[in-house]
Amino acid sequence: MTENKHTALGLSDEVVLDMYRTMLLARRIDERMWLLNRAGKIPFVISCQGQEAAQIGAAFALNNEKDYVAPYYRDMGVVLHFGMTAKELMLSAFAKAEDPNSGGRQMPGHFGQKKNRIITGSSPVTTQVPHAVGVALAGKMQKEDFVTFVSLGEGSSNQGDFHEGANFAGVHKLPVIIMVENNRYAISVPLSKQVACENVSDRAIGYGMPGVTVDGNDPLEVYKVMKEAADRARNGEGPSLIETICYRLTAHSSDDDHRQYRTEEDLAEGRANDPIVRFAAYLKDLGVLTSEIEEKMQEEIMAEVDEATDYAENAPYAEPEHALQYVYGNHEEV
Amino acid sequence: MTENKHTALGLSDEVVLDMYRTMLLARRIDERMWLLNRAGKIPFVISCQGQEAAQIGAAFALNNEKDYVAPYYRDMGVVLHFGMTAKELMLSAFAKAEDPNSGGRQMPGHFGQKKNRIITGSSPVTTQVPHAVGVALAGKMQKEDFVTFVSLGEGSSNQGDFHEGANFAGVHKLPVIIMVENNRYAISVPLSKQVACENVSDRAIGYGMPGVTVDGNDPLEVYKVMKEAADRARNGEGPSLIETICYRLTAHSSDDDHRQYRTEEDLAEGRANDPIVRFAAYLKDLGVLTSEIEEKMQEEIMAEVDEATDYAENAPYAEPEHALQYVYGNHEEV
Amino acid sequence: MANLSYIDAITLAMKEEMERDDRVFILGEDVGLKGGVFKATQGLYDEFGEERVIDAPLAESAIVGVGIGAAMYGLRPIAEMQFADFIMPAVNQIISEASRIRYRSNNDWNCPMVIRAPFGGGVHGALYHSQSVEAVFANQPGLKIVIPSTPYDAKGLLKAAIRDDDPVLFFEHKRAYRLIKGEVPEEDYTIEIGKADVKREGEDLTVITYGLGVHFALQAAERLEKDGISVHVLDLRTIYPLDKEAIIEAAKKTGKVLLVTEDNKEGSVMSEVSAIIAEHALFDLDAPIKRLAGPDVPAMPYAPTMEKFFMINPDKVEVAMRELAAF
Amino acid sequence: MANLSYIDAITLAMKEEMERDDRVFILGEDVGLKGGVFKATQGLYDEFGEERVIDAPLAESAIVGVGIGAAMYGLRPIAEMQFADFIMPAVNQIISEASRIRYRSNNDWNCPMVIRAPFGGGVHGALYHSQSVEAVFANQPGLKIVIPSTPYDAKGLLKAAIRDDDPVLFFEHKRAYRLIKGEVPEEDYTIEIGKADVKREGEDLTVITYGLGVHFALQAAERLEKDGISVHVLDLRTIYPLDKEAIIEAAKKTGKVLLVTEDNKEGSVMSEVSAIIAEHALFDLDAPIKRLAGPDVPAMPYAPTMEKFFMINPDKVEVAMRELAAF
Ligand SMILES: Cc1ncc(C[n+]2csc(CCOP(=O)(O)OP(=O)(O)O)c2C)c(N)n1
Ligand SMILES: Cc1ncc(C[n+]2csc(CCOP(=O)(O)OP(=O)(O)O)c2C)c(N)n1
Ligand SMILES: [Mg+2]
Ligand SMILES: [Mg+2]
Repeated sequence: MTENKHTALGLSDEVVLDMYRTMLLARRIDERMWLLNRAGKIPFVISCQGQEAAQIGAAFALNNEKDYVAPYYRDMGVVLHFGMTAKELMLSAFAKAEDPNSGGRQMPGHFGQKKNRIITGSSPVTTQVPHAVGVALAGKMQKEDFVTFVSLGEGSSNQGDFHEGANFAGVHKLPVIIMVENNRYAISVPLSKQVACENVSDRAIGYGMPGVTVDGNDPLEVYKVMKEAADRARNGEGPSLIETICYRLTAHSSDDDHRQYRTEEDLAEGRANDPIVRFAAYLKDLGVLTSEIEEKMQEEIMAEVDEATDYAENAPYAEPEHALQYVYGNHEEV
Repeated sequence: MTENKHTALGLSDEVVLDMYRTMLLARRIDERMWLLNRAGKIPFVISCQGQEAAQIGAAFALNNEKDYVAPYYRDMGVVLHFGMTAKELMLSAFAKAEDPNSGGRQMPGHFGQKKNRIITGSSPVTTQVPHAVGVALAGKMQKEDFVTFVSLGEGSSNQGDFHEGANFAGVHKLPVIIMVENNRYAISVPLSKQVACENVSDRAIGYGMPGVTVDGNDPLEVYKVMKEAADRARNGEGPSLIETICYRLTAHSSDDDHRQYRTEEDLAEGRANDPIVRFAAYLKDLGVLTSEIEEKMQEEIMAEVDEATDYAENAPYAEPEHALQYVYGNHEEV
Repeated sequence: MANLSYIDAITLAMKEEMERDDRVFILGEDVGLKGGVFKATQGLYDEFGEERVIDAPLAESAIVGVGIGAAMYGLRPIAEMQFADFIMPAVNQIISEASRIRYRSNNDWNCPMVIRAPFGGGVHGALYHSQSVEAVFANQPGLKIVIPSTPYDAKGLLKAAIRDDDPVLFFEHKRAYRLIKGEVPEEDYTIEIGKADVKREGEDLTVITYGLGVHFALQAAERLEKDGISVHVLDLRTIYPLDKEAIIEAAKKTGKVLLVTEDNKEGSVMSEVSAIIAEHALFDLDAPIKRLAGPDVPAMPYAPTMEKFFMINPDKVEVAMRELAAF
Repeated sequence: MANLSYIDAITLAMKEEMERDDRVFILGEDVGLKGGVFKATQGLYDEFGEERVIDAPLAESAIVGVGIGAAMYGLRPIAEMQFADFIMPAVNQIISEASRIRYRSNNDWNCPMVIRAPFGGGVHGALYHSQSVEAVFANQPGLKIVIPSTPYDAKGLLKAAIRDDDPVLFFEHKRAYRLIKGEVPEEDYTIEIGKADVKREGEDLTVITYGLGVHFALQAAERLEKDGISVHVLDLRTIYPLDKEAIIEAAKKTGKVLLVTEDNKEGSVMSEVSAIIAEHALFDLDAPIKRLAGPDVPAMPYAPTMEKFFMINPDKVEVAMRELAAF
């Protein structure tokens, strides 16, 4: 018999269904983007597929009305829970003027939405780590009690900014949670060529913070350690490093073909551990997710994705001259 | 009774006397430079004082006819053992044309001498870590069996280049030894504001390499762990991180006054642990260093320092137009 | 009015802004207890405490990156780079991040941050404590780069930089710190970023420069005056984005232009100044646009012979002025 | 002679140099098994093995820094930056280290290293996969910066860069990779770094440019030819240090100069070209020195409307040429 893990974590059936729904929504939006890309309608996709459990487990452990997040490009799950809508994500995929992330200036996956405290991100990996630390520093200085969350890939944890940011957070005991979504690849480069440590979380001790590695395919496992980290952070006990082990179910991006460098075995292993399938099975075993609920959920989500797609596809691009706007605060109108 | 530690390490009385002599020579050159600076004869000094045991323990564990070193600015002990002379160091202090490090282009402490495999260094801290890793990579590719040594301060271990370089060395299992000379201060900033880990060597596990912290006031302790690291490196077992705990006996440099930020207690503790005094006591207790030997040594060293000073003081500067030389390999003569 | 040194004007600007606005704070290496290696933050640690004058770990990318985060949140960090030479590890954070935050977020986020750094040579600082690094950044829209020449300008411009809603690089000539003194009003004032300033009116030739070069040009101009040659001196003050109107006007005024920088010649900020003139005032020129700059070698050496060879000084400026005047 | 694409010429240059000299090796992100995200190193991993085509950890400062170490030892690394935009974390290693190693050691050490990076826009790459970054580095003596426009130049210049005893930044326009094809001889050849190349002889006006701009200029020139306007096109090829003689000669030849770059206008490499002309050929000019460049915004946006607005293209070059011709 399946053990009920979520009640022990203080999560109601309603909340875990919401977690599942958000995971599913992320997956469906992502899948749609691939279709649109293959149909030549959007130039680029970069996926959350396979990492939804880590993202949702993490996001739900935070306070999405108060905390700050500095997500990385795969974190569709995180930004959905923090208030970005399917429509907004599609506007970004289509690079339309209304895209709240960048007004169509950045590629999809470059999240940012001030009203939801989603810190604007860029392409150079890992620069967001010091930013999150800075937001946490500001919060501490202003005596606010929010937590700042930042995520990145395991390959990106080799950038100097990871080290410098984590160290600053450790020295100043800042309320930051650094989550490494370890999907075993950095584009084509396998983990064994990226790091020599057993776990990326082994790096935590070097910054005087707790480090833990969890199964990133289980949202409840991730929730648990994230919640502990968030509690520590809010209690003034400083930062944490969390590593979630997961699989990248798609190619790195729509420009990549991962069959060039991954074995069929490896890919099959990933599919066998699909976090959405696993979480659905868990919820069904417990009777929390019934066929009825699931069907309705799927329908609603498909309707939401359809509507978002239609809206975004038909929305206008920014005017060409809009490219001149917002270089500086006191910009001249053109 | 004092225990003979060096014989157990395979070090003859002759070798330990040579170690002592080199420590003393470094100290005397350094002291002379301060005098010259205070007399207005040289614009700048940065000291090895307090770190001679770490440097000499390390350098003697290497093969100074084969290994490469990428020292940092305090490493006078290291470069002396690797073949740089008192005269050459003084030429550098006086910025004279004959200075083998830079022809008077760089400040003293910016070591470099190709014939002795001392890799040219700069002022921005920690850049030498990836360089040393690159030299080690080259050696491995060329199937050479030399080891590459690189050192830096504990403050400098917070730079991104430390992380990136160490990680590269770990992944490629390169014969590099990274030594952090932890003197508890980065200019005025104490260790507690630089790192949050207990030991800087705690960072080693994050790079899949052994990390060890030793008493940097004892050249034999340092020799021991360095020798083990060098043996591992030569055996293809990869890199090591060694942290030597020591004191900075002088101000950061001739431009600094450390009484502004250090207590008298702290300074006294440093003096009480002076590695030269300690090593002399050890050698005397064992009868290896007699008053006779010591007197002669002191005399010889003073003569060497005097001669080096005189020579360097009287040596010519480079011609003004020499500033135009060596921007590129196929430089035009002016 | 008080007679202040250039560095005291800078310290005072920070002090006043920190008193005025509790969102302003400082982070950098040795800025706290020690008061900075040049003493630019002296007294501020005592007044504002270690929470607002933060001795950061030795890591420039984090100093800037953490500052960016705090600025995005809404604070107003002043990050000190101990020497401009050591800004290089932070280039990614400055160029890829700070300068693009407003633009990339379509005006949703912004980054009100100042990065201060002492630059320049003539202090026996050798290759890595003497450099002019402004040209590396003077091609990045979204950034502003300020280099004041006088205590008055330093204070007014630094205050404006701290109040600016966008990132400002603020480079201070380290030899000016104690060498240059001047009158500074007691009242609060700011100087608009982006505006050049005529430091001397003249008719026969125009010198355009910034930083210490302004003082060299003024000294040389006095010498030429004795021979009846009247020199116009324009101080750029903001070297990115440039004050095009002021440059064009100054060039047109005399028709003979000398551009002076301590940086290496090729690819310096003065190249852009020249290009602006050649694009907009070509037919007003009576002589080629002349540049006086450091030689194209990596940086100035330590040995006094070679350092002197590299550095510009009033004599070199004078010679260049006389050549141009005689053209 | 074979007809090769720009990227194939680059791959071939590396392959031949690796066969010729076993000190040559490659390191970068995804350069091994995957053959690079643009496939520039395709086939080399199979031929030379993982020891000479190294998939490095994702850390540009280490890729460059480790390369510098290997180069100082005497090997000849070719470091690939996956996109030029991602060279920024390595700026300290490039500027403070690679470019100064020979100078600071008084010629004792040197750094024979190539850093390759795809740059440029028009590929829906948005802000961070489209940038021109050359201006950041085009003011650092000790560095050489090469930007080839044709497969022939790419191969000859890359071979010269690999054999060079000093560090060379080698920027490849990513849109040229498959778009531009051309004849490449079978025999081994190199092209001297530091020399510009006349890509078209003309009498009425001179266009000076590099990279993809060369092709835009040549296309526009053909259109003008139909109207009897003869355009001279100089391809800089090495954009630092510049080929001053060639620039001055090209400017003097027609007296009308248009400078074209895809980079932002203010502070681009073209500013220096303009300054050289204004300093050495002023009285040979019949028109102001005109510049056509990207607008001064951080980088080109993703949306096709705004990307197109930013990018230069043959039409924009044509318009600028006609304006200048009519002056
Ligand atoms: C500084 C920098 N270098 C290179 C790249 C190109 N790049 C984009 S994603 C990526 C791999 C990232 O791998 P990882 O951190 O493991 O994250 P994942 O994509 O696997 O989630 C690379 C090399 C980049 N964006 N930034
Ligand atoms: C990148 C960089 N930033 C700042 C400096 C200025 N600086 C020189 S030494 C130093 C402190 C170094 O401390 P540590 O690494 O502990 O070495 P120590 O001097 O104590 O031996 C600083 C901040 C520098 N040289 N390089
Ligand atoms: Mg990954
Ligand atoms: Mg120290």
